[in-house]
Amino acid sequence: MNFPLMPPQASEHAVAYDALFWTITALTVIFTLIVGVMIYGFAVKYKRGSSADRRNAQSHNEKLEVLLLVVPTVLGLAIFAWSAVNFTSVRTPKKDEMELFVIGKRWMWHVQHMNGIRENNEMHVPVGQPIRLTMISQDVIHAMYLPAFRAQYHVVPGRYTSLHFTPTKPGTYKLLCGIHCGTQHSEMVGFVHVLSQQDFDEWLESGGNRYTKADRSMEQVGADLWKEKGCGNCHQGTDNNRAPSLNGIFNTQRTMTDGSTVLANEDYLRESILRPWDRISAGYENTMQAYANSLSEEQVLSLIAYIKSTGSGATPGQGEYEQPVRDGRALDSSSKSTIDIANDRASAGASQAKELTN
Amino acid sequence: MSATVVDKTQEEGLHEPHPKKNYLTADHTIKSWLLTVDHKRIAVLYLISTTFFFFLGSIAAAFIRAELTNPMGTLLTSETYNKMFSAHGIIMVFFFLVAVIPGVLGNFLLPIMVGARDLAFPRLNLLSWYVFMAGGTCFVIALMMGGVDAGWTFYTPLSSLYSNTPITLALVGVFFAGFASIFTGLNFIATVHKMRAPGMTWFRMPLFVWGQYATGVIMILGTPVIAITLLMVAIERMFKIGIFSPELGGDPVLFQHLFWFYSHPAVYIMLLPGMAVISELMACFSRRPVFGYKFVAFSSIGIAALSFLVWGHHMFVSSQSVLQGIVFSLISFLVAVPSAIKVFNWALTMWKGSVHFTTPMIYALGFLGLFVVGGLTGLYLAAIDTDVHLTGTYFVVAHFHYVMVGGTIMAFLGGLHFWWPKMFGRMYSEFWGKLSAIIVFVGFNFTFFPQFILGYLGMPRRYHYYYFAPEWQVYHVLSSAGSTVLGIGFLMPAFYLTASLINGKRAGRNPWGAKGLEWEHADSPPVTLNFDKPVVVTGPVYDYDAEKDSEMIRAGQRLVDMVKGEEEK
Amino acid sequence: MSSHESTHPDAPVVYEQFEDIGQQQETYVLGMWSFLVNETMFFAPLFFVYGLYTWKHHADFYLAHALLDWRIGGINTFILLMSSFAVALSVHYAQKGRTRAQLNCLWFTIACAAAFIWIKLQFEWIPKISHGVFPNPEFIQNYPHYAMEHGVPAADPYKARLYYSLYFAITGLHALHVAIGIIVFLALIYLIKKKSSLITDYIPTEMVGLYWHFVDLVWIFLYPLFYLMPRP
Amino acid sequence: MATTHHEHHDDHGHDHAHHVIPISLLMKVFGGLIIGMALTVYAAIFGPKMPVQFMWLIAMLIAYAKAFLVVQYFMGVKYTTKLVKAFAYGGFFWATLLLIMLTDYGTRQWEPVPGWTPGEESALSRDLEIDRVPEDVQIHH
Repeated sequence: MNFPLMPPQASEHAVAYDALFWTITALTVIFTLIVGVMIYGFAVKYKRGSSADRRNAQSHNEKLEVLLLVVPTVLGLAIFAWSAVNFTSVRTPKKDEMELFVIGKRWMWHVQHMNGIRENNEMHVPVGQPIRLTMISQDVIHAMYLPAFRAQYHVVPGRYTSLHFTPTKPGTYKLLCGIHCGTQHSEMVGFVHVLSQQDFDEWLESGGNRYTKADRSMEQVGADLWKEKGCGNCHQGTDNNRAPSLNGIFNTQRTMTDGSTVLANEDYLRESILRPWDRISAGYENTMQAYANSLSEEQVLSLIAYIKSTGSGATPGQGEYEQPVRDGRALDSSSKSTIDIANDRASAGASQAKELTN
Repeated sequence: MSATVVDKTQEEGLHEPHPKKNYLTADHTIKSWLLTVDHKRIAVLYLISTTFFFFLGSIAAAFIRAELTNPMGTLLTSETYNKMFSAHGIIMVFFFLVAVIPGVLGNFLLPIMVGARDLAFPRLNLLSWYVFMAGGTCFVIALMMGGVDAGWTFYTPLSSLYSNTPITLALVGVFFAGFASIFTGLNFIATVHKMRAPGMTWFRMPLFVWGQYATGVIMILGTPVIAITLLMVAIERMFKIGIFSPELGGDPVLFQHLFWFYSHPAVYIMLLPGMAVISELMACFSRRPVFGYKFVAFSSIGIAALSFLVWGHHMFVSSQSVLQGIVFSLISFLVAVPSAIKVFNWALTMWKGSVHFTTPMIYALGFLGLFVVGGLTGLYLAAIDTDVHLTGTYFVVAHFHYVMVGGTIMAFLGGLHFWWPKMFGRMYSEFWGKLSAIIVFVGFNFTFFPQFILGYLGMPRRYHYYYFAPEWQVYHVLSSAGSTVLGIGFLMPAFYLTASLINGKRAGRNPWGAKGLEWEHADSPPVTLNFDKPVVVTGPVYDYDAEKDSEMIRAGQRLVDMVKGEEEK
Repeated sequence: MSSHESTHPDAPVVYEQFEDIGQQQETYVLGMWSFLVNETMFFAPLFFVYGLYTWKHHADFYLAHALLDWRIGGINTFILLMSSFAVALSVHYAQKGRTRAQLNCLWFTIACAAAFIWIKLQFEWIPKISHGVFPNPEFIQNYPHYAMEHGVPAADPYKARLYYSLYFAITGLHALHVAIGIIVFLALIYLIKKKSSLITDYIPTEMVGLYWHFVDLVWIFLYPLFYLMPRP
Repeated sequence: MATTHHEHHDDHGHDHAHHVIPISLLMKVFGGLIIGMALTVYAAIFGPKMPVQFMWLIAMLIAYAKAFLVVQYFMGVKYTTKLVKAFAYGGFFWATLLLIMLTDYGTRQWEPVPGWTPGEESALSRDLEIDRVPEDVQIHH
């Protein structure tokens, strides 16, 4: 029988994390010892009836109290600063991240690679490669918890959250759900396989193993879906009267009917697919069908992957996407008051929602 | 506390051949108990009901520990297991910890300590107990209907849309319990402000009163927030209105904000009264005034105020904004400072004192040890980075058990043993008392220390199985074994304290030689209106003399004789 | 509960836990204020949630609010202000010992409170609820029809449902307070008429008055927030 | 809070709790409340069109003024002890603590959620990133 004391240290952050962790542990031990020695010493020395000197006993000492005020504050602030720096760095995306999509559902983890490989409760990643998980939940709140990487973040329904880590050691590590999500919460577990780059490439080549075999990449799935749902009927190569083109729309600033601007990120694209009337690009009517009940989170992610594949505002050279001002019904919102625009789209949204629920 | 003796006859009352009527013997009918407005009787009612809930919650805990000895968890189904930990959490937090010290010791002692005949609003106090029982009944009915499985935190949308258990009823139960706590807090605040005896200035109040006052402030400022939040969840369950559910248009993180806005201060509703008890115990059994009285008193108020500004540290990884997480982390470190001040001042109270190792003192020393560990492990969870890995694991479980059990329950048991002779007029067996205190301390550490390691290794809380990590079993077995010892330690007082009611030695007015209005001016047990004559306070609080005390003991006097000498004087 | 200073039949009762009438009165006032602090914290999260979602979905909330008539809300505001004034008067008369005038003011307050609830039910809640426009799953279908019938543009029904959830929750809780107020006022009048030993000075009237003013305060904020939302 | 022994007894002696507010003052306050109500309605329905934040500000300021009148005179806080004043206004103050939650909703987009370009050094520098959109790209506000 052995007594493990540390989880494996398998990411860049784990090393920085453990340095802080053991520093606080040292502080804890020191302070516990100080208080322990004080208690033990006083209790023994001043046991009732002992002959210890009890004269000139003080019952308060302002200088000492100020010391007690200052020392913990300073130590606390030092630890705070250290941990805040650590945390900010771990929440900051690295350059050249490999993006994986994660969908949490009761009670399993669904992981999807860009090339279309799908895994359940398993995740294969190459060593030394910064990873970004883009996560969303289909039902309740879950938490992606990777103890070996000292990484954890909640997976919330309704919006995307992200988790960043860089695995440093090949091996197999636990992948857990960190927040109570119902009956089989404790079975929502799996493994992260950190492979060497060569093994990972082979694994990719083979299209994954067993049930994870991929025939099409996410973009291809998205493209098929695009065709199947007839998105291209309206969203054509260039902007037309019915709809804007989505080529290279990702990560660009969009102007809405009410004059506000919005960054076309994953959250916005998801919202526009599921409930298009919510925020409409300036110059367009609310005519798009809502897909709130007809697309799964996976399908939405594939569509977004497809839209991303057509270019992105953040990619150098492709960032000059400009939202055109079209004749007639321009972005000039002064002709119509914002509330009138809100009126238009809201009533359209209402009638669509009615269809949706019928 | 030295105070002018207004009337000597009350001293003589002790030695009358026929003891005069006290609050217990004033009337014997059941009706006189159920319709009583005497704060002392209500305290006894609270003692009985919270003890019941404690054992109910402990049974659930026993099932959890038994289940976790095996990675495959063969005893219960996952569904039952989830209901067990939910029941354990909800009962222990809302029906035991929040109510126990204010309800039992606070109700009994606060008016006596400030020299009042009763709390400011006695009927509201009775109502508080009834509302508490109504809430408890709702929850017990929810248990009988199968129990709830959303954990005590009731995170949406699991609790509002997905769970198929009688959560609405449980929420209503907690809602009622919240009102019981509001009424208690209201009573304490009005009593401390307006009912103090002549001469009882703020800085002559025992620190117990300061602690209860700070608790009362949190109760009226925080509890309504959780009450209305849980009500919103209940309405959301019934009508599907969608304030907290994303698929209905709401934001689940908003629930966590509102929940922790109360539930972090609630930690201090549970802990501050415990700290208040410890101040009394340390002073009495060191025969010294509490070191740095004013700093300890103001640290209670400081904790109460700061506790409202740190709720976000429960939500570092909940997708709240990074900026807010960092700000909350900063403030969380500040709230550690008043706690540190208290711990050092308690330890310094023994300095040049005359330390008596009685049962309550052993509990108090146990409290100090456990609270130091509990408090310091809070640093890991306040630091935003270390929290990421540890949040939602057994590290958190161990941390808050060190604070809640090691803090609140140790303090409650210490206080109960200290004031037991005052409450019921009987002494318990000192041998069994000390034994149980030591068993609780040892059992507690065996139960919860391994859980720190488990948490660091990555064992998430609320997990029924851990078949994927058999290497964790050794710590779980240790923990379960420790919990057996702990359970025995908790059961023992139930027996010997009950036995003391029947065959315990009669306690005099002041068996510990303690200072304070309740020891010097009230009988054991006190009469219905606490004092025979109004008291006027003239001296400082904690007017102990350690040197004299030690000299007398060196001269061969035993505590009992000293006390008798004091009384006959 | 017995009194220990009942020397004079009309003298105020001092309960046994108090030293004198002054201490008792001050304690009651402080207790009532503590209760009102608690009530403030009770309403605060609801206001906060409403404010947060108004901030996020202002345009839709604006459209959704068109189904509320600011005139009806205004009449109700006026009624509540009058009742608050009447309660202040009744405390005034109670202090002067003019019981008849005090009772008249209290009856007037009850009439106002009842009128408030009646208007709320008759013109706002019952029409909406009978058309299924209250937060339930069918709201999504019912709401656009109802808005069309009333000739107002319909907001995004999902957000309108959020708006009406909050509307019913907050005004419902407020109306519950009004209803409790009526019961308390009736009890107060009954005890005064019975010359109960519970009520021998003006303090009980002032306590109930403080509660009623608080109910009024909540409405002072509810009215502009719900009925007079500015155009985005 | 630090009421000393003496103040405590002064509390008992004072007659402030018995202060009778004259009817004329009550009527003035009532008039003020009605005017306040009329102003709110005017500003919201008939008044000149103003930016929406300004409209909210006006509505809330009037509401606070009305609330102040009610608390001060109808509830008689003006004539009570400091302690009661502290309770009366402290409650309102404490309720505003909930507004801290708005920080979360206001700064959540600073989080490096997907869609943001990778930040240079810290998670908080993303705002600058947006400012760095090339100038020839026309953004309509």
